[in-house]
Amino acid sequence: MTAFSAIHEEHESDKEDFTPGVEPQPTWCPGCGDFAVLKALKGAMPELGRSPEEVMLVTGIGCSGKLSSYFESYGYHSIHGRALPIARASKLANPGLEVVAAGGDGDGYGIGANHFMHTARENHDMTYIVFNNEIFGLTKGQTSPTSPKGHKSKTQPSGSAKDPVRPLTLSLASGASYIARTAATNPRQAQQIIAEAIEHDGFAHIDFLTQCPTWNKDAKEYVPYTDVQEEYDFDKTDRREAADMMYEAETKLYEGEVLTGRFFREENRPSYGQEKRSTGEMPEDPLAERYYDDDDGFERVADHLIERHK
Amino acid sequence: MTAFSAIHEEHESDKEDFTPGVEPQPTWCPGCGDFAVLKALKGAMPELGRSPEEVMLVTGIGCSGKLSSYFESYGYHSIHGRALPIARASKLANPGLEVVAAGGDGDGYGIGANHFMHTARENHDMTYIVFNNEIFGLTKGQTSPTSPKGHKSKTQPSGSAKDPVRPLTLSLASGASYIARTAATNPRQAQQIIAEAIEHDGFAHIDFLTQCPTWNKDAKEYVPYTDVQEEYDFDKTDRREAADMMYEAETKLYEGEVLTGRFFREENRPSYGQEKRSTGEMPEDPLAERYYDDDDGFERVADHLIERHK
Amino acid sequence: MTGSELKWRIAGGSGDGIDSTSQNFAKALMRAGLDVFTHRHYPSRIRGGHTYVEVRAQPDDVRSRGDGFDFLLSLGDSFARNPDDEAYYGEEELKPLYEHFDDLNEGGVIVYDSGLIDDEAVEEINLYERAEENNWHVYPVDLRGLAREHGREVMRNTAGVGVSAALLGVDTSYFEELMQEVMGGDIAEANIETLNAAYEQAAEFDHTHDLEVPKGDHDSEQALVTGSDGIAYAALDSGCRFISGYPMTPWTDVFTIMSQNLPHFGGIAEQVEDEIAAASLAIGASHTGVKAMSGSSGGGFALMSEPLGLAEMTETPVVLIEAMRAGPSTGMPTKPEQADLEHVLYTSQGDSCRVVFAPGNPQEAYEQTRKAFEYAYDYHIPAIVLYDQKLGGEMRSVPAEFFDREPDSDPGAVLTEDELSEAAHDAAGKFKRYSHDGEDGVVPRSVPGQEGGRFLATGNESQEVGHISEDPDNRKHQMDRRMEKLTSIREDLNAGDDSNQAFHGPADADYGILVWGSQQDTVFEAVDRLNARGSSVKALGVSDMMPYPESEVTAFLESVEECLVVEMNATAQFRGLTQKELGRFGPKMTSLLKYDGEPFEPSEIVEGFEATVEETDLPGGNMELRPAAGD
Amino acid sequence: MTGSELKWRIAGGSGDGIDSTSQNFAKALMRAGLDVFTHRHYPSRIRGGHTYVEVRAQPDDVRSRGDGFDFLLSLGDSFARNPDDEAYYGEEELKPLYEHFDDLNEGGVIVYDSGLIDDEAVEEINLYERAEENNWHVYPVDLRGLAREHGREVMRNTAGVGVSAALLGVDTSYFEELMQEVMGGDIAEANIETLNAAYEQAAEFDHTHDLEVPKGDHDSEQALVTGSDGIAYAALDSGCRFISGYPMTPWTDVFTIMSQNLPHFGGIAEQVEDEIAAASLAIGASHTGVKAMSGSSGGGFALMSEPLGLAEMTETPVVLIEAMRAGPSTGMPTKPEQADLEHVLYTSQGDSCRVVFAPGNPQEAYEQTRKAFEYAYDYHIPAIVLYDQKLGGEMRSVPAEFFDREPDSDPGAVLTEDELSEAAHDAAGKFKRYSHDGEDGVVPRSVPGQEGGRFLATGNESQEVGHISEDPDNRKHQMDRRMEKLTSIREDLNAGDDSNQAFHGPADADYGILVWGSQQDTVFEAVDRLNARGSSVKALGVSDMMPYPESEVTAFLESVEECLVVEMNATAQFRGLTQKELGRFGPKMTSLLKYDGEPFEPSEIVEGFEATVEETDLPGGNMELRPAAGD
Ligand SMILES: Cc1ncc(C[n+]2csc(CCOP(=O)(O)OP(=O)(O)O)c2C)c(N)n1
Ligand SMILES: Cc1ncc(C[n+]2csc(CCOP(=O)(O)OP(=O)(O)O)c2C)c(N)n1
Ligand code: SF4
Ligand code: SF4
Ligand SMILES: [Mg+2]
Ligand SMILES: [Mg+2]
Repeated sequence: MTAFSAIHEEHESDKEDFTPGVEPQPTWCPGCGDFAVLKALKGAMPELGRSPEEVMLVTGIGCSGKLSSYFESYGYHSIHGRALPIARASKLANPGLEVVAAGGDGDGYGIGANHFMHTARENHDMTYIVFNNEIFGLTKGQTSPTSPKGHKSKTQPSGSAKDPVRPLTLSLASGASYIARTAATNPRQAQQIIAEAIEHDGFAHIDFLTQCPTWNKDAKEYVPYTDVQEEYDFDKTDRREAADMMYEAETKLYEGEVLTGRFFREENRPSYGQEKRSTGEMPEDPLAERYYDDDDGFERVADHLIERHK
Repeated sequence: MTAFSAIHEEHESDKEDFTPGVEPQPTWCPGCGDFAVLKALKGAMPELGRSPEEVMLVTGIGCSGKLSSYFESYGYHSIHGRALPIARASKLANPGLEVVAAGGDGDGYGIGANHFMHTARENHDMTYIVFNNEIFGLTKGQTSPTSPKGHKSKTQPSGSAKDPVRPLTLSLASGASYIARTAATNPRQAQQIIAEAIEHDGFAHIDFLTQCPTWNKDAKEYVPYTDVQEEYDFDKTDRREAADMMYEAETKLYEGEVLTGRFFREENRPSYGQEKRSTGEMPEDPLAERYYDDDDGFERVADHLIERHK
Repeated sequence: MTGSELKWRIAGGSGDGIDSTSQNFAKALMRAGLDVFTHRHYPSRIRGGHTYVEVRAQPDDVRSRGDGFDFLLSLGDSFARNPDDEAYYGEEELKPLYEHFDDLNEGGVIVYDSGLIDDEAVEEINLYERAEENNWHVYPVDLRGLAREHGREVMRNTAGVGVSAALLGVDTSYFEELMQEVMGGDIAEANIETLNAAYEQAAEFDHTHDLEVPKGDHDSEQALVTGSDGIAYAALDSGCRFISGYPMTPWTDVFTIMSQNLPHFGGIAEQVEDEIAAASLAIGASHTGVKAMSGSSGGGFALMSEPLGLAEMTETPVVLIEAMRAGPSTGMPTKPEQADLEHVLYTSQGDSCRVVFAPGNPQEAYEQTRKAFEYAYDYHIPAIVLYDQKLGGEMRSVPAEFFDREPDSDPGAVLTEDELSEAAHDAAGKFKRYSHDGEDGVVPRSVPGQEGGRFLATGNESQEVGHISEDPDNRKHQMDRRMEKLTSIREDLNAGDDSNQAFHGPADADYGILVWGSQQDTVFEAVDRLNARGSSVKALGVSDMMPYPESEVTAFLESVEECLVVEMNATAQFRGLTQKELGRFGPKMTSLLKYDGEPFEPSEIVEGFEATVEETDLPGGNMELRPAAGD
Repeated sequence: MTGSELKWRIAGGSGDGIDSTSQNFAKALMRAGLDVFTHRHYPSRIRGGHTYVEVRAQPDDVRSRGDGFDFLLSLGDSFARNPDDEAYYGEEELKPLYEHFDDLNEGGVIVYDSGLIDDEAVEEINLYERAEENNWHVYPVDLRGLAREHGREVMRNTAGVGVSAALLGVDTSYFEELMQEVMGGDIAEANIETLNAAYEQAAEFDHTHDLEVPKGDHDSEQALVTGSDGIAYAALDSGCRFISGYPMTPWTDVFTIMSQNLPHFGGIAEQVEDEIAAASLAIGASHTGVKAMSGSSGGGFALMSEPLGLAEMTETPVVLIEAMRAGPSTGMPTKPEQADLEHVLYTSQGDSCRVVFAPGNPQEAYEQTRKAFEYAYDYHIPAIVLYDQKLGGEMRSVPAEFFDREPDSDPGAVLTEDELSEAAHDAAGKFKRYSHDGEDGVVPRSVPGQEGGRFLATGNESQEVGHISEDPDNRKHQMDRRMEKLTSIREDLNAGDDSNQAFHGPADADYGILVWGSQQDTVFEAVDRLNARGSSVKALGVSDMMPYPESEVTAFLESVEECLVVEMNATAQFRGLTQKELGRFGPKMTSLLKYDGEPFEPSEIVEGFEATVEETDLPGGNMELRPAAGD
């Protein structure tokens, strides 16, 4: 018998199981793209047979960070930019959990980008959703790392002098093994991509375009979207072709053309957990279970280490 | 008359001008690759007609960080990972200075990688030299972000489970406009590349392979080196070809083949200062000079801002 | 209810224009000759969610929001109902009405938008029952209808102002003027039409209340400013021409004011990737000769901990701003608290060597920020201005001439190239920027690009030209020299005739109240009331947190029998600091604490004083009395 | 010079094998029946640079490095001459000889490697002149030659040990045994040969000194451990199976011990990108049910400030280690200091709610780290173990049976799934993990993956199931509940019969010394000397920094006329904490401070005591007396 019976059971769940009761209701603004992420995630989980209590959803701070308040599961609403290191450790501590991290473009590509880079490099088996609204939503509309060059805001009254980051390219350069972009305006694709990302055994990064009608963009600015799988001929398992496709998608976004879809997938790369187990630096069984399994005797320093000090 | 007469003068300087007196002598270990960076930098500066007092050298913490102790100029030996934001501000404050930042692979690609990414993206006009010895030198030999997978150290006794970062690829993805790799074993190329990087108007990144005989690699592991300009046919001004070349160089390094040279150069991209001046958010004249110019009357809040509060 | 003051409150959803409307309302009353004060309450949320602003107006010297309020203009929350099917906000729409019942004074007035809030809803919350109990006067007005008819739906707030003006006897010309200034064109026209239509409609009402706006007259022109304005304007007048930052509530206000104005003042503002970078850039710019600042709140300032220590060690001048909000961690981001004091005093490894001022109102914010720049640049030390969401956001009328100041372009203790050529250098020609014999601990510095000034700045301990040194004697010298700055700054502060500490009340009073930061003026108001009722109390508002004003506080504490220490946190941090610094007086001090996100009202201070000195019970609420130490 | 103790010092360049040699020397003396203690001195540099280790040995109870030393084995610095033409280190090669002249006691012995240091050099530094003045006995030995002949050049250190053994009368069999255990094979053979050759050569010398190793006998087998061992082993025995970290001196020692052993103990060690991540991972792992730790030094711990506050607010148990070194900023990375106390107590915005222990020796390090885990996991609170470079690195002999302990696999206040099914949930089935009515402030938690346990952890203020709340009453409840933990922990600590505070000296002494952390045992040694000379002194070594041991310290201070407070920092942080916590006793306390990177020697404490109580002058050195507060 396991101490964590929510894990690895077969579950019959539905969207409603992932919806909290009457409170709290999402406080996002009318028309906010964040609703679409919530919906897609709620849709993907039952599709994959997951139950709320085997999901660990870690979010950062921002409008996006409130996702964990409105999604019913174990949730961790952390601090700005630090969702990934917390999520990563949860996966190491109990690999049976379905770990999802989420946050904004400021959270993930700005203050938290170093963790993004290193988590991707290590290929932790988890899903990372970045709500990319090209703006700091919660702090009232300042330029974000994905804001277009020339974007005017309260803190850049004459327009941003910075080229925006290229999140897909960066993700590929860092080592993510699944990379996709979807948009709030494309709910079907969004749900499919989230499901795929969760199923992927490695670090799956989704750049999710979420309009912010209050400070930045309307939903209509993310339509029409083009599905790169349909309109372009490229092999998403080929790193080079993927890189070209990403570069184009990133450039076109600021020209008003919205390219979404799967950009990269590397199947055979072992996840960090696999790598670490193969070096012998991670136990085969979930570490968390040891504490709740009465039979597990813990090693004693006196038995193993004192001898060498004598 | 300027308050900063070391700047923009024609200078006749030589290597010795960039060498401190008897003290302090470099405390690097015998055979350390760091000596080569010092030598190359000392060689490049007089070649470019720079004098010690117009150079602002900002370093991080590590064996590498001690560069500013042994190079005679205005120096700032900052904290681990933060050389770039300090250097960036110096350039904004006084664009007449020749700003060089330097640090280790841990400093720049580990703890400080977020600043690396954003400084590259913004294309600040400065040179950034990363002493890449694939190890944490100063703290006594722990795995660094560029240590090969499987690398054993005191903190990864069974070998690192992590794929190393790809510093050139990352630099390109982030937006650096000059990217090169050189090696301590190749002093002529090193000096030329440093000179070029300094001359480049934008963010120039040099990944400098510096063996650490004490904890990691011997000089002989960085020979023979191949100059990619000589042995490969690629256009370093073409982003795609550059990307392929970088990928190959990064991969080969861990297979024992050392590819060095110029990997990427984008000439026409305006530097951050130019961009920022063009939006009107940066003064035309060096900001620092205002404080030392008696004629410069400073604006009064009473004259410009109080009216709107009445 | 007298004509001596008015406390008007406008409530609605975030996004309903509460801020701008209240600002205009306050300005209009200010122009009409009154002293005004505003209090803002808002949730950490962008649209919807209950928010309100209160405007208090008196003929003179308004020091706090006061207790309760008299007039509610409730717009309801027009964003409460989210069209997206994933969200539905129960009765949130009514919050801007019923959430105010507890604070509305007897005899108060309620105006609500009956275009948004229907009769059924009103019944649900027992509005009329409550009104009868409390002798409130309720005026439902279809503000939405009025706005739609005369302007646009969003002008509901303007319609509300028109109704308020009519019911309170305020001349609408002030509002018209303001609308023309602020909006201009068609929008101003439409607003003015809506304003007047609403005024006229309300003028027809049967006025059952006896509330009206007081009359006042100013000696000189007033300006309506916040604490954030005070800080930012002082920075600009101090010659600060570089700011680097990252947004965070409530620090964002200062950052925004600076970012918007610096380009016109010939300076540079940088929004960067995080707060570590923000502090580091400010240090880099300052090192390079520019007067620079950065700042943040909560977790953002926590990230500055390491660079702050670097500035201390390299003796790089820098001014940092810390805007407190309720913690720990993300806490309650839009609520005030005074719980970052110890964090700001001590964060970063090693012995602290920094200046920390905590101003008590917008004028002090200006004065002390100017001093922060002076000390930072004269002494090569980080200087921090510590304030909170309350002081940062509340607006006050201040004589406009207060800001008639000279700017300060002096970069502080810097040598010219001529002076450098005379200065001490080592054998290799390196400048002894960290010479052992500084005056008052200070060695005037050089700036990169100057001939003859090169040196090494390092976060390591260093010898005179900056080379790393672990020699014990050098270490002792350098530590002592750096720490000496604090002693010298304390002497300077004591020598000046404009102490940062504010004293209030009769000098020979028996009892004392110690207070700091944003709660100061509320305490002063309470002191007046207490003395008026026969108590013998005085107060000292302390702003110098480091170096601590030992002699002033000692004299104050020695002169009283017992002392209440008022602050907004749970662990009595300022009382602790006082005990730490003075090593005694613990048995004389009792703390009155509040940490529920709401600042003290003057009446709460009065109650706290009674509970302590007169040993009555604390009458409920969320206050906490922490007894004297050593008892 | 008596046979009651030996203070042997080996000096050379970094890289000359000083560490391993001294460790073997200490172990050999320990096995020979002596209590041993080592003191390490090293520069922040990898190769070359003067470094030394001192070994003090006594028949029993060695508490500190003592004053000065008796026997110098100087290897010279073989890395001093760098072959690269860019570097040449003047006379650095001689530092391991002449830098020790000041500390070598009268009648002491010097052995130096005449293979490396020639006669000319010896003349330059006036060795023989100094020797005559101080009655030193100098033995030049060609250690290099010996090593070359009998082993390899790097075995110079072994040759030095052989000479030391001969001159001090130590049986070489202990060394041989150790070499076989540690090195094995050919290397051991070559070393043993070198050892014996050197021994024999020195045995022939004309012994002019009267120094010899004391004799001792242990009741039980001893283990030679550092403070870092104490901390790491306690973590392992506490069931900690997860560490995340980033290297930083001196914290690296604990991190390394854990990283090397965790895989064998079935756990996980992660070296990550920075300290923000390090702390965050530990929090994530702990939240997920594992006992986890992280830690750092100086700037690395500063970067943990924000995650630390997150742990306080989300009530995630976590143990953090802070290893102090001389600050501010990078400071002197390899030197001890006690100047991070306030930083560790208060960093991170909002009121602090954490446990902080500062152990005084390796045994206390073990005990208190175990308590840190207990309190962290029972109370859902971050617990910090604060120590310094001195305690972390110095080795001491401890009875091996001290470590005969049971491991603790208990994850603390966690509910099982069965218990969860009975626990309080909200209407939607969310577990009230932050229920208002916790016992002693604690609500037992659930762990992700458990059926029936889902909740939201958030850095915002939250209501019972974790949803964000800004309601003032909820806020007050939650703050009070969280802060209550500290009160309860204090009660638990007081109730236990193994106080973390250590008392030393006669209970009825007239004078007191307060001390904390690594200086404790040095003070205890000084107390013995003072009482032996007729003074009436006792000492209290305080370890509980938060929650503060108010009653114990109050009782101590009340019982003495005057009290010296000894600490290694410039601002008297612990004295300040005591004044803050107690609100009085300032006039009784005088600080004795040192912050030059060198720990106190017992004689310095004696001098400081005399200067304070007997009002003599402080005899030079780098100590500072800070007078009583309120004087
Ligand atoms: C360390 C820190 N710095 C700053 C903030 C303030 N802050 C909260 S959210 C946010 C940015 C929000 O932008 P983004 O991450 O894109 O999320 P969005 O609101 O757009 O979803 C900022 C700067 C913070 N909470 N913590
Ligand atoms: C915030 C912080 N964390 C850790 C350290 C300790 N530290 C100093 S240098 C260093 C890494 C050195 O590696 P690298 O940057 O590659 O430089 P190298 O010594 O190899 O040149 C570390 C971890 C520090 N000084 N500051
Ligand atoms: S501010 Fe923008 S991102 Fe935030 S909730 Fe509103 S629409 Fe969404
Ligand atoms: S440790 Fe390595 S990097 Fe550092 S000085 Fe020695 S050889 Fe160079
Ligand atoms: Mg965003
Ligand atoms: Mg390195």
